[in-house]
Amino acid sequence: MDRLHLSQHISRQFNSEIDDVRRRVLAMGGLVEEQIDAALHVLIERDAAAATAIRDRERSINEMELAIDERCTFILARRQPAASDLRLVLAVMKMLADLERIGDEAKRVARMAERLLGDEGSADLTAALAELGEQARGMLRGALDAFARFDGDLALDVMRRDRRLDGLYRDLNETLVARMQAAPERIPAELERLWCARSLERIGDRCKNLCEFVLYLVQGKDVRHSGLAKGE
Amino acid sequence: MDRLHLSQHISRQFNSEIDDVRRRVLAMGGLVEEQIDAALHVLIERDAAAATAIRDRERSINEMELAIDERCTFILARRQPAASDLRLVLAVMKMLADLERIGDEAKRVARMAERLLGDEGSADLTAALAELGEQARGMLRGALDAFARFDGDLALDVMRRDRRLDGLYRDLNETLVARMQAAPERIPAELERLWCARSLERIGDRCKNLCEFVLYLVQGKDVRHSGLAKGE
Amino acid sequence: MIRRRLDAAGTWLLAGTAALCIALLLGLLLLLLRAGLAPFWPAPVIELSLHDGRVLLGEVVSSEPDSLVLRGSERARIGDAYSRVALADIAMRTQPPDALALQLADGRRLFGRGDEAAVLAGALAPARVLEATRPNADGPIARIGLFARAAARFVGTRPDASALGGGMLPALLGTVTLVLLMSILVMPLGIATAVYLHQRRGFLARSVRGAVNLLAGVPSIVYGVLGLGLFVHGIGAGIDRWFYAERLPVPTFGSGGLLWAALTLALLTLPVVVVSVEEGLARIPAGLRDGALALGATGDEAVWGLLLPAARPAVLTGLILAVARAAGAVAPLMLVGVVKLAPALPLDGTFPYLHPSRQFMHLGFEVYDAALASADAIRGVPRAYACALLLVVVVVVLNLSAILLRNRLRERYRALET
Amino acid sequence: MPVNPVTCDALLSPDLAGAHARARRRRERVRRALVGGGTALVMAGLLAIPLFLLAGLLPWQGLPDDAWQRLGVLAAGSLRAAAFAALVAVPLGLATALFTAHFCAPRLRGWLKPSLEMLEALPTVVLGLVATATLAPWLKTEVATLLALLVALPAVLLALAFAFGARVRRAGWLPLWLLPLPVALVAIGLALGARSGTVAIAPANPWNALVVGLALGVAALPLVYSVAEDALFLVPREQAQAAFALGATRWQALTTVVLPAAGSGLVAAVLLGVSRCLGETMVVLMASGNTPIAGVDPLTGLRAISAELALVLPDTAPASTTWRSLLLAALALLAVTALLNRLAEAVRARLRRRLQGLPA
Amino acid sequence: MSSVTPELPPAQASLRASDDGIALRTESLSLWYGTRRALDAVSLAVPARRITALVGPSGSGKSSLLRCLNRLNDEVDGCRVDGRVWIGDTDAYAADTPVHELRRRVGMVFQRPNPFPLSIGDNVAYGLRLHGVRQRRELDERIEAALRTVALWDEVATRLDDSALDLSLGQQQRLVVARALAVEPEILLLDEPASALDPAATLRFEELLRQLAQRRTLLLVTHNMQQAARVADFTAVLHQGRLVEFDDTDALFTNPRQRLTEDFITGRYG
Amino acid sequence: MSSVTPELPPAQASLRASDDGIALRTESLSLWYGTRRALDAVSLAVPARRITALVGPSGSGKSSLLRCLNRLNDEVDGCRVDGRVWIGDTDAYAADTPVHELRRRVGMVFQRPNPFPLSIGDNVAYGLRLHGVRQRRELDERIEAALRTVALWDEVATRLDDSALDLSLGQQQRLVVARALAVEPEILLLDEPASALDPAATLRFEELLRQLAQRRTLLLVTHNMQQAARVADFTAVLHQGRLVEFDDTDALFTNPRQRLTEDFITGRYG
Ligand SMILES: Nc1ncnc2c1ncn2[C@@H]1O[C@H](COP(=O)(O)OP(=O)(O)OP(=O)(O)O)[C@@H](O)[C@H]1O
Ligand SMILES: Nc1ncnc2c1ncn2[C@@H]1O[C@H](COP(=O)(O)OP(=O)(O)OP(=O)(O)O)[C@@H](O)[C@H]1O
Ligand SMILES: [Mg+2]
Ligand SMILES: [Mg+2]
Ligand SMILES: O=P([O-])([O-])[O-]
Repeated sequence: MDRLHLSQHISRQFNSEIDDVRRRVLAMGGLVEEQIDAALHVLIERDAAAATAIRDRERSINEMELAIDERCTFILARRQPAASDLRLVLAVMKMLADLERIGDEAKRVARMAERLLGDEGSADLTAALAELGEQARGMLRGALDAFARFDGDLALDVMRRDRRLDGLYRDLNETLVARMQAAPERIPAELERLWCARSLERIGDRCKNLCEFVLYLVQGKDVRHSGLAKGE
Repeated sequence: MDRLHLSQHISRQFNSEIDDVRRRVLAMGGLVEEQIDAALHVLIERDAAAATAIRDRERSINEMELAIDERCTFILARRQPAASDLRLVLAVMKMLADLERIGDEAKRVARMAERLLGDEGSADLTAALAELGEQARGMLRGALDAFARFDGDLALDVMRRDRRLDGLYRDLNETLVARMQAAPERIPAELERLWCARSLERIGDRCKNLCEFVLYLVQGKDVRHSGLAKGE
Repeated sequence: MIRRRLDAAGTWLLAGTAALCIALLLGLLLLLLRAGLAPFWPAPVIELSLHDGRVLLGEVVSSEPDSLVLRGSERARIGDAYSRVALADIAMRTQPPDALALQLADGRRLFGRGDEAAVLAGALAPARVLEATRPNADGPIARIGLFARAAARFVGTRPDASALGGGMLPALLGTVTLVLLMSILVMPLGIATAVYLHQRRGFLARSVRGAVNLLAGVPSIVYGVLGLGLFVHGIGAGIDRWFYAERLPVPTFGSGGLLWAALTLALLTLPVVVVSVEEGLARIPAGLRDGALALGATGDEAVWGLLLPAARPAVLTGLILAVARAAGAVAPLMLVGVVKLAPALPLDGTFPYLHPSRQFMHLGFEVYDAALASADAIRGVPRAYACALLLVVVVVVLNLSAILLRNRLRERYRALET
Repeated sequence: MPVNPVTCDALLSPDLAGAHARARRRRERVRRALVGGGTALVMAGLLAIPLFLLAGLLPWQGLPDDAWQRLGVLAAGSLRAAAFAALVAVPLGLATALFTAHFCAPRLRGWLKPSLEMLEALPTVVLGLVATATLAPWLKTEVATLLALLVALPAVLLALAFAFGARVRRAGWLPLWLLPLPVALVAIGLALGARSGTVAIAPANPWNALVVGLALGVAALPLVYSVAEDALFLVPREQAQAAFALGATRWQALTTVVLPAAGSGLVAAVLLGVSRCLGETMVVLMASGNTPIAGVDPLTGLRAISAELALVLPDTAPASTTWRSLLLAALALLAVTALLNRLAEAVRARLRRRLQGLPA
Repeated sequence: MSSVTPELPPAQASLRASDDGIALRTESLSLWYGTRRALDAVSLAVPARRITALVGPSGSGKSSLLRCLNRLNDEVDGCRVDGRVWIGDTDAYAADTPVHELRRRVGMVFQRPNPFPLSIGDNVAYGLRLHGVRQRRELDERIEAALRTVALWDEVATRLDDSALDLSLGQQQRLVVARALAVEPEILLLDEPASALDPAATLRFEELLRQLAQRRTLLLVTHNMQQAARVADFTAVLHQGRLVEFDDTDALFTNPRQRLTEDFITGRYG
Repeated sequence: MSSVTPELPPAQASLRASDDGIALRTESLSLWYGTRRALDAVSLAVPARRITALVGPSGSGKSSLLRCLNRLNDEVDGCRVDGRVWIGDTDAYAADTPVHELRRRVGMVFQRPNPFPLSIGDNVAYGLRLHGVRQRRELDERIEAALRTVALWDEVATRLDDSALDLSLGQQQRLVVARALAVEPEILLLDEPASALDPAATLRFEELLRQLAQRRTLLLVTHNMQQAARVADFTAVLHQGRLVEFDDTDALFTNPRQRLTEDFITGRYG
């Protein structure tokens, strides 16, 4: 799909540069997704094996961020992109930061999940965290899909899902505070869970950001801070 | 100071556009600083009066972010900047996100500080939080100075200070967890303090980001993820 | 407003002058056509009855407000039967349908009515009768036929002995041969010189260019002087002494002839050719030469393989100018070998076909001669106009063919000139 | 396309490549020889002219006593003919050139210019014929008519221009509209002359300087015209466009931009025209009467250097005194015309340099 | 091509609404060379005291449109114009509009610098003299003012009597602008005025244009997208004689409304 | 100006170290026109099978440098060259180097398309014939191959006998490239080859250059910074006859090492 006619430049090299950037972003997105998966795996399945893989992946994500950002800079310096080309490059440059932070949050979740390995918690809690994680991962997938297809409607859809994630987080937050008050000795563990929940919620927020950039890229409208209203 | 000779273009309009962006970023930085001040005021002096001002300021910060970002986009589209001009524009675009988030964190601090108004806490705690806030504000001021003067050394200096901030935060964190465990009924309040501390710590992180971009702008080196080592 | 009007006045003056030039051009053309073709048109035979009872038969050759000149039957020799008649003396003027006009081979014209004419012919004309016509009786078609025959005779036959009648074939051939010979001589030399000037910058090149420019506008008569003094009296006499000593004192190359005339004209037209070709070469964008050199061509290969072909329009322009100048130059020929009546053609069927030492006839000189030195002025002027028209036709044909060719080439190379 | 690292020459067998290179060098040498030889021949021929004339004259004392005086009379004749011719050719040629270069509709210019240049190819002997056989007899009675025409034509034109000029925006086809004017005026003049029946001004000699001037003027007209037109047309169109864009009328653009730029070209045209008239032979030979009369009267005959050469030289014995005095005349003619040409060439070269610096 | 909407683009519509800000307007202007149509119902409103760039592929009719506006096309054989051109309140093609006065109000600068072969001073004075300024004092003042405006005064003040042809290309183009400015036109038309200049001179020339736009309306034809982006406040895109889009340059270069525009500015055609 | 370091920039030093990748090298090449120095000790190593752009202000000696490389400056009166030029292993200025063979190996394309006034086919065949290819079959094959390389074959296959002057400017410039390629040069010098083309033709021409660079070494002089940025792998900056900087184009345009370079590419001079 090439709604923006990105591969129709007279310069084939420009086409391939643009395409390369796009593919790399998707590849990076894939890695970040894997990162979330792995973190959730640690959190839910309580499997510590994934931890080193996560650290390696974190490094490649960082490298990819820098590499793609550099590419984009070179495109800006050498191609003088305008209109949709320019929006693509700028959107990518901004998305990179968010993607990388999503990866960071995932890593953080994994780190805390590791610390929680010894703690039994409750099935309810785990389920709630899993639900939260599932939602967040779904949003990321949606955002990446929207980017891959330059699909503004899908992006809007994903943005709408953030509210649900926030709701889940708030509920979990209350539960956790209640649990802390009920059993002060478990405060460190519940705090870890709280941080996990918060990270997952942040992932949702950042996915919303990603979608905002997709909207900008597709429609040329900057919808940041004005929320869904302007995007629709 | 114009180490990058930003005002020596043949095109005066370009000069003024670049200068305008720079001044606006500094103005936005000033607002963000005020935002932190105000938040600390609420937190430390327990003065609720600042709250609405904070909300207004938050709105103008958001608007400024969008406006500056748009300006930068126009510069990219119309001026085909290269070399230091390009780096400036890109650095600014990335700094904007961080600045805005610093503002957000400050607002968050203020919100939580409001909630803490009824809570007496302890003088120690308040002092620790104040210290944290002071450090964070200092880092922001330093980052903005580094940007204003395109001073890479100053930026490195600021980045080094982040470690101290992290230490303060860790200490406070432990204190707070201990306090929660000691008095479970105060968990919500201490949690709010914890969030505050974390926000202030995040502000420090983001100031470090700002400095990274200043380094990129001044030296053309991307030091993200490689820490101080590469910048020096 | 007054400014506008002054502007308009200036513009209109220029436009009026241009109109005058156009009128002049057209007038000249019409005059040439009319006066040049009139001699071939069969004139009516007129019978005049005068008040004093005389009856005159003949052709009107000129008419003035109060009199006319009539040519009657030329009995003894050509030009002996003109009479001026005052209009006042004429009682009656008729065109008898049975009037007969005879054209004799020696140029005389005889007129008679009915049988009288035949008698006249028998008695007065031992010479061959070329043509017998009844101009008054002929219809327009027949007149056109007569006209065409007369014109063809003029172009296709030799003049008669008196030079007052007969055709102009030798002059036509002489003119064309001369121009062609001149072109063959001048073009290679002119092109070689132009190429030399194009390639060289040194002192020698500067002096050649100086000489060419200096002599570009020198009058043709001066070249004639050179031709006579140097070619005829100098070189020609020399050749005679060395190679044709047996024939002396009759000169072979030592008197004016076709070769010397062609050489003189070649010299005369050289500057034109050189300047035109060199300008053509210079106008070709430098990129062409650079392009050839960058492919590994030598300078000479670039010039001969590319620049000169691209300059063909300019070469042809040079040829056109040369031909125009040469075909019109009569004065120098008067010094180097043109004659009123040449015994032999310069180009004929006997080996070596082209006889460069022979004297030759030339249309231009015939014009001059018929107009000013004719034994019979009344025949001379129309004959001069006929020659002039023929000459102009020759020049125009030579020019037009070259111009058409050049325009075709120009079309091909036009993109080069932007 | 497969890149072949082998050179083209080596694509042929080695000896073939060598043969090719040798053939190339041989062709080069042949061409050089041809060009050098041709140029040498040309140079020899051109130098021969002045050298021959000078050599023929060298023992100066052999000149007859009256040679200089005769030369004076002849030169006066040549000058008089040239002067009257210039009076005809210069105004007509320059004005027409100005018109075609600056006002003319491209289509009209497209045939008017070549037609006038064809006139250049018209053999002068034909003009001589027209002068002697048609013009001279007519002028015997109609000098006054000619003068009247000379006054009437511009007068009527100016009157028309003031009346209608401002209303005609483009003058591109104007000459064709005005074409009937000279024709009608000539017809009127002739009719009036015929009616009056008297000869107002009678020339002393039917073959006189006036006739020569008119015919010679027509002979020189195309040269003057085409040199001037070329110079004017060399001025970049953008120059005139710029003037229009500032609000100039066409006439203003002509006088303020085009003329200053091409002025020297017009001067060159005049010089070349005069030089041409000085050396012209056939017209003066046929229409001047060839009477050696000095003076400035247009209605008396004259005898010019060129005519003298054409008439006398063929029957003169080489190296005789007459021969030598004729060579002197030829040399004088050569010197004067060469000087004029040189001058014109210098002026034109300056013009070309200037216009080349001119942005187009 | 066929997807181009013929109606006036919205930005233009809003410009038309308030006439104060409009220096020049064409109303469905069409132009033919013989039978060949070079402009097709172009309706364009050019904002006053701004730089409007006219861009489009080669042969799209940019120069033709420009030359309509000061009626320089009157000089072209076989050129026919239909529709209206308003210069301020004047109908440029009305029968009673004096074309020379019109051309004074609408100056023009061409692709290659074309100073007259006169002195520097006389070049600037040319238009003034045409329009009747004769007094030496006034001429001198105006020459100086015009040359100062184009920032050439300091360079040529001491050699006003030297030939204008001795100046560098960049200086010549400034001089030509000064010549056009001397008669105080309201509008300046520029047909690829920088295409003969080298990059540095081009930037300096663009800087001059920006300054002129503080007081005058500029309409700039350019081949060079980047140039339009750099200097123009508004940009109009022509394609095959039609006006495809007109917009604020910022918007046009980041988010054009028409596919044709986008393809053109991003190098996607063919 | 005086701050320019005369030593070889680091990027060049590394290129020199391994000679395999170098198609052409100059060693402190200086050039004078009469007494006027146009090049000042330029040492440049041009990587093989890459596009190297040569940029710099007007009059900085770009064209002069280019014309040294195939000794086209031999034709200029009063031009003197000092230093060395290596084309592969050949010393271009050695006494025994056959200049015509050298020029075959180093093709050149000029600013304005300069097709010969011959047919399209003969244009391409010109160089081949010069260098002794005579057989019709071989000529035809090579003509086709060259025209295919420049993507012109499909457009002109049916009219090889038409005049080359009838092609559009863009096509002409391609034809000229084909003509240069037909004799299979190792190196192609291009002196502002797109400056006569319109934007679309320019982009297409640049695309062609990218393709050629897969197999050949290209050295491209351009006025147009953006063009260098778009097509060049490496960029060399000249200033007043000196080599100021040579670097990877990416690096040069985002983070140049020399102040002069920075000023030049960002439009800050004077
Ligand atoms: N004087 C003329 N006579 C006939 N056709 C013309 C004339 N001038 C221009 N044209 C045609 O009109 C069309 C528009 O030309 P115009 O010069 O306005 O285009 P342009 O956009 O300025 O192109 P460019 O960018 O090449 O200058 C073109 O197809 C051109 O061929
Ligand atoms: N044939 C020549 N004779 C004398 N000086 C010359 C010649 N060619 C160039 N020059 C001078 O040498 C210097 C370098 O010229 P060159 O043409 O190489 O510069 P360039 O960088 O190609 O400039 P441009 O970008 O204008 O083409 C200039 O100062 C120029 O004036
Ligand atoms: Mg145009
Ligand atoms: Mg150059
Ligand atoms: O000099 P003429 O043209 O009369 O031979």
